[in-house]
Amino acid sequence: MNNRVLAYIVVAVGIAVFAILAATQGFAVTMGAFFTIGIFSFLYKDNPYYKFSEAVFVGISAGYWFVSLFWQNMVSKLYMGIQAAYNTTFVEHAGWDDRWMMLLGGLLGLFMLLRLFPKIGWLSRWSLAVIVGATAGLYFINYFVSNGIIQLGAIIAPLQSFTEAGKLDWWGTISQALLVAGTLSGVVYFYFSKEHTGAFGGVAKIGIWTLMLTFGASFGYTVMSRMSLLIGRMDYLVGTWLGLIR
Amino acid sequence: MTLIRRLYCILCLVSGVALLAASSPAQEADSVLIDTAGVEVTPAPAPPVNVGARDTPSDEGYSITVFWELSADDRPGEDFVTGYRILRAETPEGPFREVGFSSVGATSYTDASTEKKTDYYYRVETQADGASSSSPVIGPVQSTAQWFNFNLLNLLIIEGIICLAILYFIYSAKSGKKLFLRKIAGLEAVDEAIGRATEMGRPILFIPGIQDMDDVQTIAGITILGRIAKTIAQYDCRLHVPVSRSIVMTTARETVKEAYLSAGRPDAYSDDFVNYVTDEQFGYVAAVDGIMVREKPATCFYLGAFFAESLIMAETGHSIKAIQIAGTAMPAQLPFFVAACDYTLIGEELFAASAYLSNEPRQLGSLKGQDVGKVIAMVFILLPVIVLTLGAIFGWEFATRAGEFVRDWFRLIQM
Amino acid sequence: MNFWVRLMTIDRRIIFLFVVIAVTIPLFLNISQEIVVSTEVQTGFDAFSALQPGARVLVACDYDPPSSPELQPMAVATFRYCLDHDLKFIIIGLWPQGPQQANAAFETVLGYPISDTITYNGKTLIYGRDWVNLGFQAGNELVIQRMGSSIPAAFPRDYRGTPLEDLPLMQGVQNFNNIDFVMNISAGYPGVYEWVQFGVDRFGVRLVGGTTAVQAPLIYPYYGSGQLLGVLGGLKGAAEFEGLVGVSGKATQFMLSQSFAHVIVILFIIVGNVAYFVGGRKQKKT
Amino acid sequence: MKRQVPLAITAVVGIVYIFQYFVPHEPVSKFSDWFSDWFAIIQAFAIWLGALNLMKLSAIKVARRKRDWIYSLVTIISFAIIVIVGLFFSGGTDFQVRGTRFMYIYDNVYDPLSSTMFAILAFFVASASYRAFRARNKEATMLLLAAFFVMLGRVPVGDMISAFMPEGLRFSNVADWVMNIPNMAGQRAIMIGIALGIMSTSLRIILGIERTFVGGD
Repeated sequence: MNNRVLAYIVVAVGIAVFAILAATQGFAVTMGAFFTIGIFSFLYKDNPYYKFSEAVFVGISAGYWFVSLFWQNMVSKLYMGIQAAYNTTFVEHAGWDDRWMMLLGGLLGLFMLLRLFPKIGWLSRWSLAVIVGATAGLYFINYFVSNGIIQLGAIIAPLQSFTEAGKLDWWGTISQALLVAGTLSGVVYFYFSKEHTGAFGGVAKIGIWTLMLTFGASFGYTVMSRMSLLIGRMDYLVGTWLGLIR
Repeated sequence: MTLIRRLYCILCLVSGVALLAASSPAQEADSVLIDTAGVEVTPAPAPPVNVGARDTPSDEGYSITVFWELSADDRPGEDFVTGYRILRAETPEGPFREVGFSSVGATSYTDASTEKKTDYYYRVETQADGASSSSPVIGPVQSTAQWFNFNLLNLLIIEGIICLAILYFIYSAKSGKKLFLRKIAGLEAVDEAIGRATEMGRPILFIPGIQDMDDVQTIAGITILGRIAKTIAQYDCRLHVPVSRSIVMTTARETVKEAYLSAGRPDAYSDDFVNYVTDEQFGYVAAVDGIMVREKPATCFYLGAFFAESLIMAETGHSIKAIQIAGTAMPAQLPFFVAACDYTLIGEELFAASAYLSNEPRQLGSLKGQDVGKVIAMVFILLPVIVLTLGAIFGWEFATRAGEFVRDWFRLIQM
Repeated sequence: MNFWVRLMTIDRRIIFLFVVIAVTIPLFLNISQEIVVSTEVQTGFDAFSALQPGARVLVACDYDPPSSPELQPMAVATFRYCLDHDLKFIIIGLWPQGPQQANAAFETVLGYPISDTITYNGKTLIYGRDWVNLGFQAGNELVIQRMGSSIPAAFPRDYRGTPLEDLPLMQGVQNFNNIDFVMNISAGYPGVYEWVQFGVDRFGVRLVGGTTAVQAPLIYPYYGSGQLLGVLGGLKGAAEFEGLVGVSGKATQFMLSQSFAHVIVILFIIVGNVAYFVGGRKQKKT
Repeated sequence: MKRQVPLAITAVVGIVYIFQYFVPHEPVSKFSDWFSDWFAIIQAFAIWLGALNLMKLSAIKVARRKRDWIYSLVTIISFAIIVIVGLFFSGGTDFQVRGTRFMYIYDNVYDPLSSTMFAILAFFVASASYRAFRARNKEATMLLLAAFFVMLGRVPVGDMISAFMPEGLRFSNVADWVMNIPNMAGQRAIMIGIALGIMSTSLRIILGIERTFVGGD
């Protein structure tokens, strides 16, 4: 009973506060702040305020994508594309237009929708097959080129580096050597068909250390990034909404 | 200016005029002007010689390469010549308009603004401050497309070798050859994790990343889901797969359904195992967090392409004391999975997982093939580095050249 | 239960509270601190400043509001620089919100809403002649690939539907050969990664990447291998860039909060470890 | 039939898309463009399935008055609102131009929500570093050290407190070194591994050895 009363009071007070702020600070920004705090409240614990914000978020964002995909892909790409192709071929008699290929996309898309009809739903597998096949084919080359080959090419360099004075730069040389060693041992760590024991295991060990240093570096950067976002949010609450900064 | 230089310039000038006489009348006019103006004004530089143009090889057919030999006045250390203008027209008579400019010492230019099946005529002008002189008009040239890009031959070879290695081991494995594979901790733990969920009577949460099916990591995640779902079906435990892409939802359902079928439990399958939430990264995470704190899954799998949400999930998962097995090829997210999850599949291990879990010879064979790829990679790193280093230490020309050849082999990848 | 053990199993909400304080207080303070410019930002800026007036800069904004605290300052500084040095810029986005973010950044520089003709430091700029916004194009990296063969094919119209041929700035822009410089500001996929893979590797664009700090370590290898001319990593990179461009924007202003936040996280790690070792040993005894 | 055809399609499409990279001649050179179009279109169709699924589950919750059904109702309503506004009251294809009702919702609801969800990370980063980043063993210690230097080296305060040290040992320089040597080595190792992993995964898929996604093995 008491809890219920308390809950009502809390809600009432909350509404009052937001109402006042909406009047003073503007409705739009207050609405933004309302949801901002709603999400933050999850940090304390799962609660109705968060559940509400979450529900709104899911609905709004799903709808957002639904609308975007409809106008951008369904209308602008497919419908307008076919229309343009029709013009070139049948109105201007300019022959084939690549945009006719969109029809194939439309067909594959329809196959997807056929899942709604269990009898012929298996046709959707054909669309999936195209997607998966094309993705496999594209990645097969592209990732390997940018992340395999070119990285290999970048490592290949003489170990020793020189200072402007032309003297041997010991530190630079050592670093370069470490770079090569680290990369190689890292690759060794991923080696599947040999137990990580003996000398081989030792190299693999160095490999995992290198990876750990890498992860550490990423972590450091990520902390930086995440904190920036929080700063941005706080700036929104304290500055943009409540106007407390300057 | 020395007398010789002066005479030389006049000579060039005359020859230039002679050449121009053959080419466009307009050019003749201004060169004559220079001529009458005589040696008082800046003398015209010698035109480039042996100018030629041909269709650029290995391309889509929208470019022509113009090449020439340096103007006699374009000598290192002299700043008399400022560069070369490349002019193009569709008839020998012109009008010629500039399509590009090459700096001093350059002997070719690729005009990447041509149309197919059109005749083009080029001439190249040597530029000197205030004066210029043109080569004769050359052409007609057409740009055409080729059926193979020879710049990528090396790529084709390297990929070919690795593929053959993988194929070889796939088929040797098929023929029953035993293959050793080291243990991968994260995958050893899968059964235990599922068992735990069964004992506790809590669901298992599987997140196949937040990318769509056009990302190979998602495909890898889904294939693993297929393996895991089979075990889950046998243990008869609850599976929940919230996804953030409709196509992934479709694929995941197909996969899980088949898994239950092959586990002999088609009756136990329901489409509700897999449900779509929203495409929006953080809307999705908000929902998944909600699911975690309310359904309290005993085991969470995060296998696929992850971004910022990785840590939100991993930390929430930890706060509900779930066993967490993660895997991704997103280096930025690995540290958090490594720190917050019980087991993490790092990069390549994610792609190996499905093969590893399948325990099917051909799949395992492909892993062996990958290892061959690694050996090749290591050799290709180590040898050239050593060679180059020695070359640099002892000043061995051939060593340096050999090393650089290999390096350029890797660098020479562009369209 | 002993103090260290309790410290080890501290309720994380207390940690959260510390974070809020560490981040919020500095927003009110006004302490200026010297910002050291790192090489990757410097080289990036050098590549930028090597451009002649009138050069065509492609500004690819691949991010949305959630990441704008880190990236918006970069966009602002970029546009400021372009305007100051009479560089023509072409805005595109592989993220739906990218082009709007760009417009917002542009307006921050101007201080008033954009119109077709704007004046900046006495200069008059005309939309279509001095800058264009080609808007968003779906298709991720494949859009970049298509731009390599034909930019008009990838972006037939600008963000308000004007055909490209009606935009003077886009005259004679066939593909990347006609673009002098690409500034990519990205929050993830598609982003710098894809620009390197397709733009640089396949079409040799001159690229500087501004990214969230998370992405930065990933793209360092590309900087090392010369595929990238420069890297602006997160708020710090943005602040350094602001310094070089000569603006004191949000990034510079937020640096103090940033420092505090890092310090507190490091303190957490240290305290956590101390508690772990001291408390850990005690635990075994009891 | 239902199984063989998809496998065949995958194989053919896959091989075609491997080779299109090497063929500059049209129409092959256009294949990847086409695929991007197709995929975009398929997405546009597929999201109907997703949306229907979301609505169905929410509706069931509401109908059966399951726990927290009220929130499912909220989801349905907010979805309906933005879809109606976006489809009918926001100027058709330029629904994303500033000032439309759609963008109003975007700016004042969607954006704050996602930005905040994103900002929540800051807290989890903090708690994770407190809880998980402990020098349990050599590996963890390595990770800690790298993180420590990068974090300090990337903010001005780092240079302030290390100002007394020789130039080379200032935190920012140490951080640079960590980024350029160990980090880069690790990144490269990971990339090379992934590249190989992707190659053999793609190969397995194209050969039809990996077929879980079209059902069964």
